[in-house]
Amino acid sequence: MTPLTGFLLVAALLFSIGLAGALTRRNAILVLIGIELMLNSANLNLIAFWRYGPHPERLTGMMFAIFSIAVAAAEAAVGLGLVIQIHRHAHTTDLDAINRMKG
Amino acid sequence: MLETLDQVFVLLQHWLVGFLPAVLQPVAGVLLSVVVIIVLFPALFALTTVLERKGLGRIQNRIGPNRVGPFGILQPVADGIKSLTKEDIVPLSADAAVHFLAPVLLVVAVFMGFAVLPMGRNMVLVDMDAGLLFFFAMGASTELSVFMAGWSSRNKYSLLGAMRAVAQMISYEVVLLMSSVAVVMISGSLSLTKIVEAQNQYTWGLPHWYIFTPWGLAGFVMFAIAATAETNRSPFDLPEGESELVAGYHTEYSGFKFALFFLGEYLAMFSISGLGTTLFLGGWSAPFSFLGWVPSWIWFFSKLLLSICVFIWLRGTLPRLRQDQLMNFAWKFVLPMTLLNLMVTALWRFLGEGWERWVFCSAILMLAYVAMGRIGMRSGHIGPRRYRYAE
Amino acid sequence: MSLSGLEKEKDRPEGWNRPRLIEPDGEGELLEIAMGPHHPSTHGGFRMDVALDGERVIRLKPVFGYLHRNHEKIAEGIGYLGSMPYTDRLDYICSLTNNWAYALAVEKLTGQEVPERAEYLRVILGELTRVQNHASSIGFLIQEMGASGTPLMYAFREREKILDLFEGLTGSRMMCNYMRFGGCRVDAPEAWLTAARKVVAGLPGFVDEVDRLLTGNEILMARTQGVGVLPPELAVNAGVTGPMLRASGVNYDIRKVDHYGIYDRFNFRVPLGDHWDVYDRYMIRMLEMRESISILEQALKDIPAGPVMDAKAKIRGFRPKPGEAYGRIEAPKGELGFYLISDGGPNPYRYRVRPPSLINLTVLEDMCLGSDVADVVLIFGSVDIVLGEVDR
Amino acid sequence: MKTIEEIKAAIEAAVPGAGVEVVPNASPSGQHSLRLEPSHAFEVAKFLRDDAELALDFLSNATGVDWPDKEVTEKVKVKRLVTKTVDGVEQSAEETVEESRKRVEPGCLEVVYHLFSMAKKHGPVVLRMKTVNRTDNVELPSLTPVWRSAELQEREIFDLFGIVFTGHPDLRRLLMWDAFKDHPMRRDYVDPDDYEYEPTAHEQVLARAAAHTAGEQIAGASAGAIPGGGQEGIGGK
Amino acid sequence: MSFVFYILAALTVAGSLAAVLLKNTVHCALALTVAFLGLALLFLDLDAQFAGFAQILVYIGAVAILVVFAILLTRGSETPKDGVFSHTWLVGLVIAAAVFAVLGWAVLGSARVLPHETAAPVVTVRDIGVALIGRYILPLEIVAILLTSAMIGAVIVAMHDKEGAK
Amino acid sequence: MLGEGILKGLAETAKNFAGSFVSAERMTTVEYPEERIAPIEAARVFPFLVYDGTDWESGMRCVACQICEKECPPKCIYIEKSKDKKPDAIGKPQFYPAKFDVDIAVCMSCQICVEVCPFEAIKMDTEFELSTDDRFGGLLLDREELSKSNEYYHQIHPTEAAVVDARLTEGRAKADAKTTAAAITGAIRGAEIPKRPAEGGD
Repeated sequence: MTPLTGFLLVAALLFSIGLAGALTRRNAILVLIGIELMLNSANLNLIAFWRYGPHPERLTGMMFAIFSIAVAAAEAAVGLGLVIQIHRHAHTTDLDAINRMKG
Repeated sequence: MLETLDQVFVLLQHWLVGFLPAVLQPVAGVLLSVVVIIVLFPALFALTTVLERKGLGRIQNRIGPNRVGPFGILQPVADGIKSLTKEDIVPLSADAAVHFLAPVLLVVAVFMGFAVLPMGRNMVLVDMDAGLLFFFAMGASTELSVFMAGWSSRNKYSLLGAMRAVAQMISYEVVLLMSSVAVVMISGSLSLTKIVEAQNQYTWGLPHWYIFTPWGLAGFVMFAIAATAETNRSPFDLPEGESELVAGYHTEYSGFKFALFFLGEYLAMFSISGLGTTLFLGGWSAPFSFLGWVPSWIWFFSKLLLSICVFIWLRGTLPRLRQDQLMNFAWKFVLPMTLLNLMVTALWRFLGEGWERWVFCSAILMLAYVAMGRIGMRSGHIGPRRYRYAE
Repeated sequence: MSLSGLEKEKDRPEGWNRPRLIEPDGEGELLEIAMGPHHPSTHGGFRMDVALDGERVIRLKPVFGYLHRNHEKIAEGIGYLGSMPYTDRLDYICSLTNNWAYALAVEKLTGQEVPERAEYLRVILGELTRVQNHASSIGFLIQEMGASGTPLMYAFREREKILDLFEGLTGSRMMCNYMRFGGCRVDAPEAWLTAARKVVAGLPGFVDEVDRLLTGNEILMARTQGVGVLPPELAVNAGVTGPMLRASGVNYDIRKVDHYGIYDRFNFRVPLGDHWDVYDRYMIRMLEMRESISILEQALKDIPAGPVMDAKAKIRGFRPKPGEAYGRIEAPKGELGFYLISDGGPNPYRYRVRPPSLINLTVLEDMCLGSDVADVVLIFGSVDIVLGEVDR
Repeated sequence: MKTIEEIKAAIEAAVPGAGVEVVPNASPSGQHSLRLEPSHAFEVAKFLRDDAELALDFLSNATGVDWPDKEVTEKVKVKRLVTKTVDGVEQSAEETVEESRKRVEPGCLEVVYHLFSMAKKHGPVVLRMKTVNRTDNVELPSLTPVWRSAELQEREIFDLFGIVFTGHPDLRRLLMWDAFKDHPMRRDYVDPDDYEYEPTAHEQVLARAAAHTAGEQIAGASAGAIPGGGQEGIGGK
Repeated sequence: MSFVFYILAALTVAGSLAAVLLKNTVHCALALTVAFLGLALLFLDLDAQFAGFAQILVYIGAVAILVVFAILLTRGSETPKDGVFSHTWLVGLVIAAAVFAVLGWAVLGSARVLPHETAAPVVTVRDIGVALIGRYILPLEIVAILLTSAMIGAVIVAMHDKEGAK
Repeated sequence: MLGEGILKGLAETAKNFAGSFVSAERMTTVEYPEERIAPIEAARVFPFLVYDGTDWESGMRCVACQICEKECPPKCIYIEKSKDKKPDAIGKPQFYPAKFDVDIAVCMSCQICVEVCPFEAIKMDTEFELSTDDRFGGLLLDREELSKSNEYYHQIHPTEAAVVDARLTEGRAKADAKTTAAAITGAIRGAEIPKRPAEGGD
């Protein structure tokens, strides 16, 4: 097993955990947490591939990860803003309860 | 000889590590330095508490602590014994694990910041390429422990205090980063040792410290404001806000855990003062070229102490702001000013050597400051007033 | 009383000057906190039940009585003289003005005259009391703003000198028990007057110092300007008195209105505020200190020789004619009145203190609604109360 | 400033049937007062506040006075007594005799308001109102809607004297705690037995201490018998 | 494949598991920060210093704080009475397990062809900066625009509509 | 300009900081156990009983008239009058307090007992270091503990004591004159308590 396999396996595990969290939790914020975990597992993959790739000096994977971190932060901010707005509207963050299109 | 004195700690470390097998030497060297930092800064903390109390006392025309030891110098020892022997109270409804972890994490995170501070020539624990980034990353993690403390106490005052603290720290972290970026733009490095090296030059015996440039001075002022807010010191101590929030997020802490918070706050103050010194005040470099013979670490620590004294002075003078004013100040005054400062820094860089850049940059900053101050005062409807008398 | 009692608010009769209701903006529950009685800035045992929406105050109910000892009942059981030391303990910052108000009320009830020198001494002591009260009240106010005690310490430094004067004359620093019906207990020796002149000469310097330290301070201005606005109509209707009333722009100073004592001999002005907020209250106190100093200078210059006690006055065991009297003075905190009913006995039949601190708190909720929690302590501090007087 | 008689006339002109009565004050202070009829007090108060000439916009002081029932001995001219009195003698109808009788004069609770004018800078005008008795009919109209200043003071009177102010917006106890039962400023109030030992040499204190410790030893059995024990738990808050 | 890697991997996975499984929402958020920290350390283990510190700064310093703030603002820290998991939790779990199975099979199946350890690249911050301004200028600009619009969007979304309320 | 007031304030505190080292005027602190302020003549703490001569019991001026007990606002004085009479300092038989207790835990130092005393027997002490660890009774002073000599009184309140002494001698002279006069006219009422004017106050 190459070291890369280890990183990839961890990333796959993280992704699945995140996915499971996003799919099973009721609280909208925890669903967001699951999504963040999935994004992070992708970052780990990117960095790992950059590190063990043929041209680490070209920085592609790392750059991708850095951009991804920045975008993920934005995503989190907007997502949480939405959750708060939903809460303000529906007085709950329970996704099972928020199942109508109309407020 | 003077060279040896300058490097005395480095040599001492090498000498001590030299007894170990070569494999262990790097690890042992780092460990040794860590131990020194862990001992040194709490000692400085003890000194600072007594300095602060005496200084505040003198500012307020009091004597200050003078009962324990000569001139009250052993007061922190007494305080330490007191806080160690005090009962450690955990509220019944508190989240015990988080309640315990919060002060520990705070102290750990704050200690990490010292790793990249150059405290003298060749005296840096880890000379990291991304040192500044590391420092800010560590600084960012203190917010979480503050939040943990406030949330786990299950006390409304604690929670309010923690919310305030986190909001304040995040807002001013932006300012802190932005004002440091100006230095990075000029020095071209995130490594703190390189930044100091860049300032360790002299023209006519005067140093090239960044504070002696218009953008540097402005940046330093912003940095100082942000640092005061970041460390929750007066006049930005409203997370603690003892007059309204009892003691903010450490309301429910007692005994040793409270002492840890206290330590953490002071350590944060030291580390941020150290960073300010490094970025704007030339780190360990001497203020005049003819004083270059004085060991570098003496300069670093005297500058550190000096900035601590300024912190104390501010605390002795100013009342605190209100939460919304604090946020408005951060986002509507300081942040725009730092952004402007970034542009001025760029201008400084492109104008090249010569008197024009001094005039232009100072004028822009000055004008902006005055104008924004005016606007701020007017939009807040504040200003001096005249009073009438009934006849 | 919890905040649940506030639900009655809707049933309040129309037309009275009630606090304007602030509606929470609907999201989340209200955060209800009890500020006090063990809170750093409630000056002893005082509680405010505050309902917050975020950090905005939606409701605020003051809760009194933690220091209640039924002073009025005690006074009905002892002679007229016996209540004098108890008045010291009402507003324990300014015991001398309390003495004065009580002595004035009894003098009205019995029709006693006060010798001129005693009147001068009363004015001197009363104005010294006013200066030290305003100084420490400003100190506490800024302390509540988080200034680590520096202005408070400066105020106390100066207060110390004034208290030394009090001790030198009356024998006690705070519980002076100095004034008597028909004069003052002891005469002031010349040495004391000299010492008082020296202290008074140093006071303008102190006021200037506080002025330089605080008045122009941007943080202070930002914290206090526009905070805790008390419109004059409400202030008058709610019976607010003292510097707070004048900060609301109402020209009403009992020293000028009633001409009690010998105040019409002195030349002084009444400063008035135009913005009605905490900053005005701070500034009015500052300016009143300057006026008091000017009164002090005049009084210490003009003080005549003579007795300090009405020769006909009896110290103990006197029985005023049946009747009643209400006497009031401009105490540093506002109108301090004593209402006495005599049934011809040696004890007052009814003894009532009109406490300015309590009545000034009537409008606390009105001033606080809609502002921040941080402002609550500030507004509370700007009212300048002493719990000994509020709860009596 | 009008004299008290002029004010009375002004009130009667403005509020017909106000039933204002001047209560003279013999003391040198010369602060005579006006007794209001509770049923018209509110209108009178409004008039006093809003009248352009009086402009009594400032209610400085409001307080209660307790006048307990008292036994008075008075000389009465008796004509044809219908029933027997305790010490009376039955007489034939036409005769008029003067005799000394003891009579219980019913007490009342009284409120006193001191009004001043901030606009005109005059005062005081003293108003008073009486309740019918001290026990069950203790209601008086609240003047808080006219002068906010009375808000806390009327609460205090309610607390300490037990006068119920109708129309008061927030009539709660002010100084005593909510669970407290009695009204301490009434003249027949008896201190509760919440004595704590103090090394005071006074006889009455020592006697109280002895009584208290004795009561404690009987453990609550006599708690109700101690005078003034009608108060519930000190810590009832 | 060092000892350090196993520790960090365990830390990360444990943190993320806790973040998904714990009942108390605030504990979930705190566990999430542990996962983020583990990831950052993994980045450092992969010689990506800059990315690692950026991870700490952004995720622990900002995202985690945002999450806890959101939890507090929505009063989400109390455990709901009717369970923390959704009605369809079983379906979700099955899907996640299936995804992991596929990914794991793919990774392990291609383990042979994956590259082995190479010498650690020397990447200075300066290199990253130069790359950002040079080769990656377009993505940088796009990300900048994205961030700006996201910020404005977040502010607008979270802003009180004061006019509507009154 | 923004920040002007803050700078002014900083200058002010700096001035005070420096000034605290040079000007004694600014430092009002007295470091109590080591340093003490000069005794203040007008100071009043708790009452004491004055006796003339050297023996407290025989020289006690108090004649147990119980006026102070009655007038004391917090009721902290407790007096039991003696059954018999003893000669006082000038040899006149007088009642004396069989018991005279002051509970200084209750006393509020108001000086009213001093003002109402017609015999100049009770005066205010300036001694304030009276703390004790005996909560029950340690602050209850009896006759003996309360007695201080007239010399002590002169020591702590010299001016006041001189006035009091003058008044006393005058009073005694008058009383003596009266008694001699009474003796001459043959009336036998010398044993009566000499009544001095009840104003008492100084």
